[in-house]
Amino acid sequence: MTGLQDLYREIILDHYRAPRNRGELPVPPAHKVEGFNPLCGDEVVLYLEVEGGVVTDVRTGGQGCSISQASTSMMSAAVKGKSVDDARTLIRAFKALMSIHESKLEGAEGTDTTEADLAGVRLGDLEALQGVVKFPVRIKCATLAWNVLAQGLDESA
Amino acid sequence: MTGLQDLYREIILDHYRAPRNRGELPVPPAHKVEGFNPLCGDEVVLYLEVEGGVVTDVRTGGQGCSISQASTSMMSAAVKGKSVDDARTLIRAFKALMSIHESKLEGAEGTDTTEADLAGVRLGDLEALQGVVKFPVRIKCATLAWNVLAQGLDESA
Amino acid sequence: MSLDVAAIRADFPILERRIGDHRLVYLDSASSAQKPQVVLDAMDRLYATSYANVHRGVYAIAEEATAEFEAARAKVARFVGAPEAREVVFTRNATEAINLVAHTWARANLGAGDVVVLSHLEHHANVVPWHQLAAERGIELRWIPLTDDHRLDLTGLDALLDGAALLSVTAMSNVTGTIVDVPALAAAAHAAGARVLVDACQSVAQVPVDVTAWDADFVAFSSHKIYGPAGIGALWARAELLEAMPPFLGGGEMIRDVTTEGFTTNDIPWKFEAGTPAIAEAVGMGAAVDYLTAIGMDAVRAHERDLTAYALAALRDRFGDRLRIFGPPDADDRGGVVSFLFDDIHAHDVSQVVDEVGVCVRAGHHCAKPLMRILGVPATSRASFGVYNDRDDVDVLVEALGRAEAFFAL
Amino acid sequence: MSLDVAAIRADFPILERRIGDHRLVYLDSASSAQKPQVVLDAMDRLYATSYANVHRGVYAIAEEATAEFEAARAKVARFVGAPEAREVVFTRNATEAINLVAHTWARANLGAGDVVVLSHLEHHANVVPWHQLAAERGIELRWIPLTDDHRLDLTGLDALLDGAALLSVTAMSNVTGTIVDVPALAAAAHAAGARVLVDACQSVAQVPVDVTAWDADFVAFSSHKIYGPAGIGALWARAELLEAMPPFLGGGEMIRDVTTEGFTTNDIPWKFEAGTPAIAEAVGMGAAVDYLTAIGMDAVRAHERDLTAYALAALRDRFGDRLRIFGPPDADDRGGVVSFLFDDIHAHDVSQVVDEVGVCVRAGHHCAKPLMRILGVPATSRASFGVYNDRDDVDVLVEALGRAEAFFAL
Ligand SMILES: Cc1ncc(COP(=O)(O)O)c(C=O)c1O
Ligand SMILES: Cc1ncc(COP(=O)(O)O)c(C=O)c1O
Repeated sequence: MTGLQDLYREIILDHYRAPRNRGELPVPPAHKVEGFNPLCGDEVVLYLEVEGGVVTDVRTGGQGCSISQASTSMMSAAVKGKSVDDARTLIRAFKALMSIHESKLEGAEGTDTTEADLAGVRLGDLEALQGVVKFPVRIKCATLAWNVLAQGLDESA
Repeated sequence: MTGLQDLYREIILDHYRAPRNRGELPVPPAHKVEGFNPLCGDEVVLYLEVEGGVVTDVRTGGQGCSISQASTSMMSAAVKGKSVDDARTLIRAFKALMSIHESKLEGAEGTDTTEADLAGVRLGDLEALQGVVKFPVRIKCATLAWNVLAQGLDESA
Repeated sequence: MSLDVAAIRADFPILERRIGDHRLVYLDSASSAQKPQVVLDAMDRLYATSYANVHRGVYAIAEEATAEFEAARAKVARFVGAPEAREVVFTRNATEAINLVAHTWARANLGAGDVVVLSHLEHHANVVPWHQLAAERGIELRWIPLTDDHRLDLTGLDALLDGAALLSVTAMSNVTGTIVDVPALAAAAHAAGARVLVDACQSVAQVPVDVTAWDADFVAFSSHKIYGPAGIGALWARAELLEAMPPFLGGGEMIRDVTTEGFTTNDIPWKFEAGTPAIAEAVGMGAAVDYLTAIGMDAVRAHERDLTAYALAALRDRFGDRLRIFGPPDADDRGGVVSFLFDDIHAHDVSQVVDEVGVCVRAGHHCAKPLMRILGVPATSRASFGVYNDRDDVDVLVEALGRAEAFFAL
Repeated sequence: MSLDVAAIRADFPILERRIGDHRLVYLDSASSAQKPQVVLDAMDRLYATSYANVHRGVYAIAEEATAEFEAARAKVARFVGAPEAREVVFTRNATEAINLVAHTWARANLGAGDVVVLSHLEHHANVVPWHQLAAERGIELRWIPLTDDHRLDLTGLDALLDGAALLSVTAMSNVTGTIVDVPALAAAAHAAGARVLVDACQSVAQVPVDVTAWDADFVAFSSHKIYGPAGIGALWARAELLEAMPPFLGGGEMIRDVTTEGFTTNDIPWKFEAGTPAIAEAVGMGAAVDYLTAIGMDAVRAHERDLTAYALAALRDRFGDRLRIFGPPDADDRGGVVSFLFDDIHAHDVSQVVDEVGVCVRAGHHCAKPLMRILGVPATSRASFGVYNDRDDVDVLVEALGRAEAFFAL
């Protein structure tokens, strides 16, 4: 099961089993955003507290497969306390990690994010998710939380 | 051109070149009916005068291929002066001549006209049109005038 | 009556496909069935000998193409017990067939406050068109609820049907497998003055369907679930309804006359078939119908019932309470579809793991999100059976699920 | 630049067909083109190795089918110069593509008194949907008239476009072959504040099409005219328009979420693709696009132009005034379509007679009855050319027409 071990790294299963930052935040001041994967019904709910250009708190809800939920958990840990700008850079870096394959699946013509742009960004644990790119259908599971985050940051701006 | 000679019998070409009963009748007392072959745009116009259960006069108009126009002409000659009942029997007999093939083309399940019913009906010249059944697409050309007649008789009733 | 599965498997070229070292165990026929060689051959033969646009040309190959296209319509009509071939309208799929009714019959007949009755089992194809009509016209939707074992709960049926204009229900759920008693529902609906639309998408593949015995008004289904090509489906409806309905899409073929001022419509069924149709696909659907008819739909039903009973028992034996199985417990009440869910492994992850050993099962909401909410789950795994599956395939599935369970165990 | 027609002919299995003692001379590509073996092979290969429903399964063959389906979309997008693949919506055919715009964009934006401008060249597919909208909503239709040689008469264009919401025109007539100057029309329409829909059904098969250079808003076409299978076609539209448009058919695939209360829609293009699509046909359309791209659309255009010029000259030489030929006299202004009519032989009869020697020409109104009325004829005969035709075919046609003339001579 080499392929599977690539997809389901230990750290992913750990986030899946023990998701970080589960819960809700009072709205307002927090902002609530939801996203669905129309394919499989995966659902991500995000509560975002943004103050002075900083993501001061994050809570997550929703349900879905190990990949979508682990990605949500890892994302929440990664952006909590970060500036909105850094969070946006992280979104772009994560999607770059996934994007060649996502766009291939959708028949899109590539992405405008240049590698150079993101060279300095450290993804840390998130890199564990790169095994997903070998399973194109699952890329949408991994990116769902990040799309919801992007929407949340736009709406809290 | 054996096939073609079967389709284009001399008598058909004669009716095509010199159509009988071309013209119009004052409406009312006459009744005007029109029909189209949606396939090819063949058009038949019929003026029917029905009095006391008898088709006292018929005039035809329209445009189309040799088969549709010859059939119109032959039909007009055949029903003029006939009782409405006889005209209806003629319609059924003519459609029986064509119908196995028409229904085959349309995927229908056959016809409810029984052979026995129509055994005594004499089609005369009209039988020249039976070569049409070898050319399924043209059957609709041949039957158009008869469908218009049927509609006209219904509406004048 | 039992199927010669080995012989049938040989008819399906894709079953020679290997996934890694494993043979393909295709258990997703409820989503789309595989195609036997005879269906592919029928389409290739048309393309290689008689392809032309239909209903348009006078020349020989156009006549042949038209005759084959219309012969396919007649076959499809016979397959579902339609009294006349002209009552069968070719559509892209069942979804378009249902939308056609919503856009023509329903928009001509329903207005604010009119009631359409659906059930909680419905596929999105039989939900969203009615939501659209509700948003546009203010019609009211009512829902037949489910019993605890996921059959329709008919105790409140009369109240639901009271004043209803249409009852639109599936004949077989694509999630729980539930077989719905269509004749009883149709009788009740007609007694209440409602028309009856049946989503027969799953049934046509698994049980003998007779629209006359059902006493339905509209019946929708797809070719790709009955081993024919995708891209074509059918709406059957009573001739007098079709005659009275306004047309749907406008264009070639559906017209009698067109001027700069307006247009008149062609006879049924062509009135509803605008533009160049899926010609080879209709012929392929006809060939699929021939294929199923040769096997015999009674035999197909017996086969599906047998596999379902076997699968239900095998899953219960192996996984007990750790695996939730949806739908009626008795295989007599269900088609060849088994949805299930481990307590703590997501359906998606299960599918992924069993795919490693060549097992194709569907994971997700199966286009039935209202039902998912009622089942209280975001998604299920679903195994579904076709004529090419046998008990061995079920055994492979059970074994693969065992691996998945082990993989995700702490 | 000239095509190796002998090599191309070998790609098309149907061209081995014989009609009696005669080879098939297929001159009806404007109605539907024949299919090269590579297109049939692409579909068969999918069915034999990777067929599954798309966008639904996690397992390997479902992933492969989805990837092939979406790759086909990308190919089609590139073929017509679309900036993004997601701007291409798969439909059944061009007819459905135009109806989709009428049902979504137009019904969301047009009301009583709003103006849609058409031309007298239009195919029923680009007439009837607007008649339907006129009857339902009271929109006003205006018509761009024709010059004596059947080109668009643009002298009154500004007045016609004044206050118009949409200009919807063909890029190439399927009757007269007239090539329409789309960029000029689009510029005028946009200047007047109107959107532009182009019926590119004929053009995509014969000239390089670039929706961006055209500066159109919506472009409709069919696979079966570009040597792909019937049953699939496409609507290209600007992403921002597609995003803003309400959905069309409701069902699986086009949704994001569905409850018993309502639904939300998926992203474009899937938002407009309800139900199981024509999967193999999309792949076949992609293969057809590859086939044409390999030949080169500039070469195809040169070939069509050459055959048209040759045919126009040959018909004039042989029949002089006895044969009326429709459309612009210069082949530069027209695609590979020649409509003609003997003074006193009906088009239907001509078709029938030439069929005896294997020549397939279309007879009828070509789904353009408003145009027929303007031409003052009930029907025409029409010969149209594909990549597999050559001057020999034109010679055979001329000879066969001579026989028809003789046969019907008094
Ligand atoms: C100019 C034009 N528009 C529209 C159509 C309709 O195409 P389809 O029948 O593939 O929808 C055709 C083909 O018949 C055509 O030639
Ligand atoms: C019960 C049911 N209804 C409708 C559909 C829709 O069928 P299609 O996608 O072929 O339109 C399906 C198949 O997914 C189904 O299972």
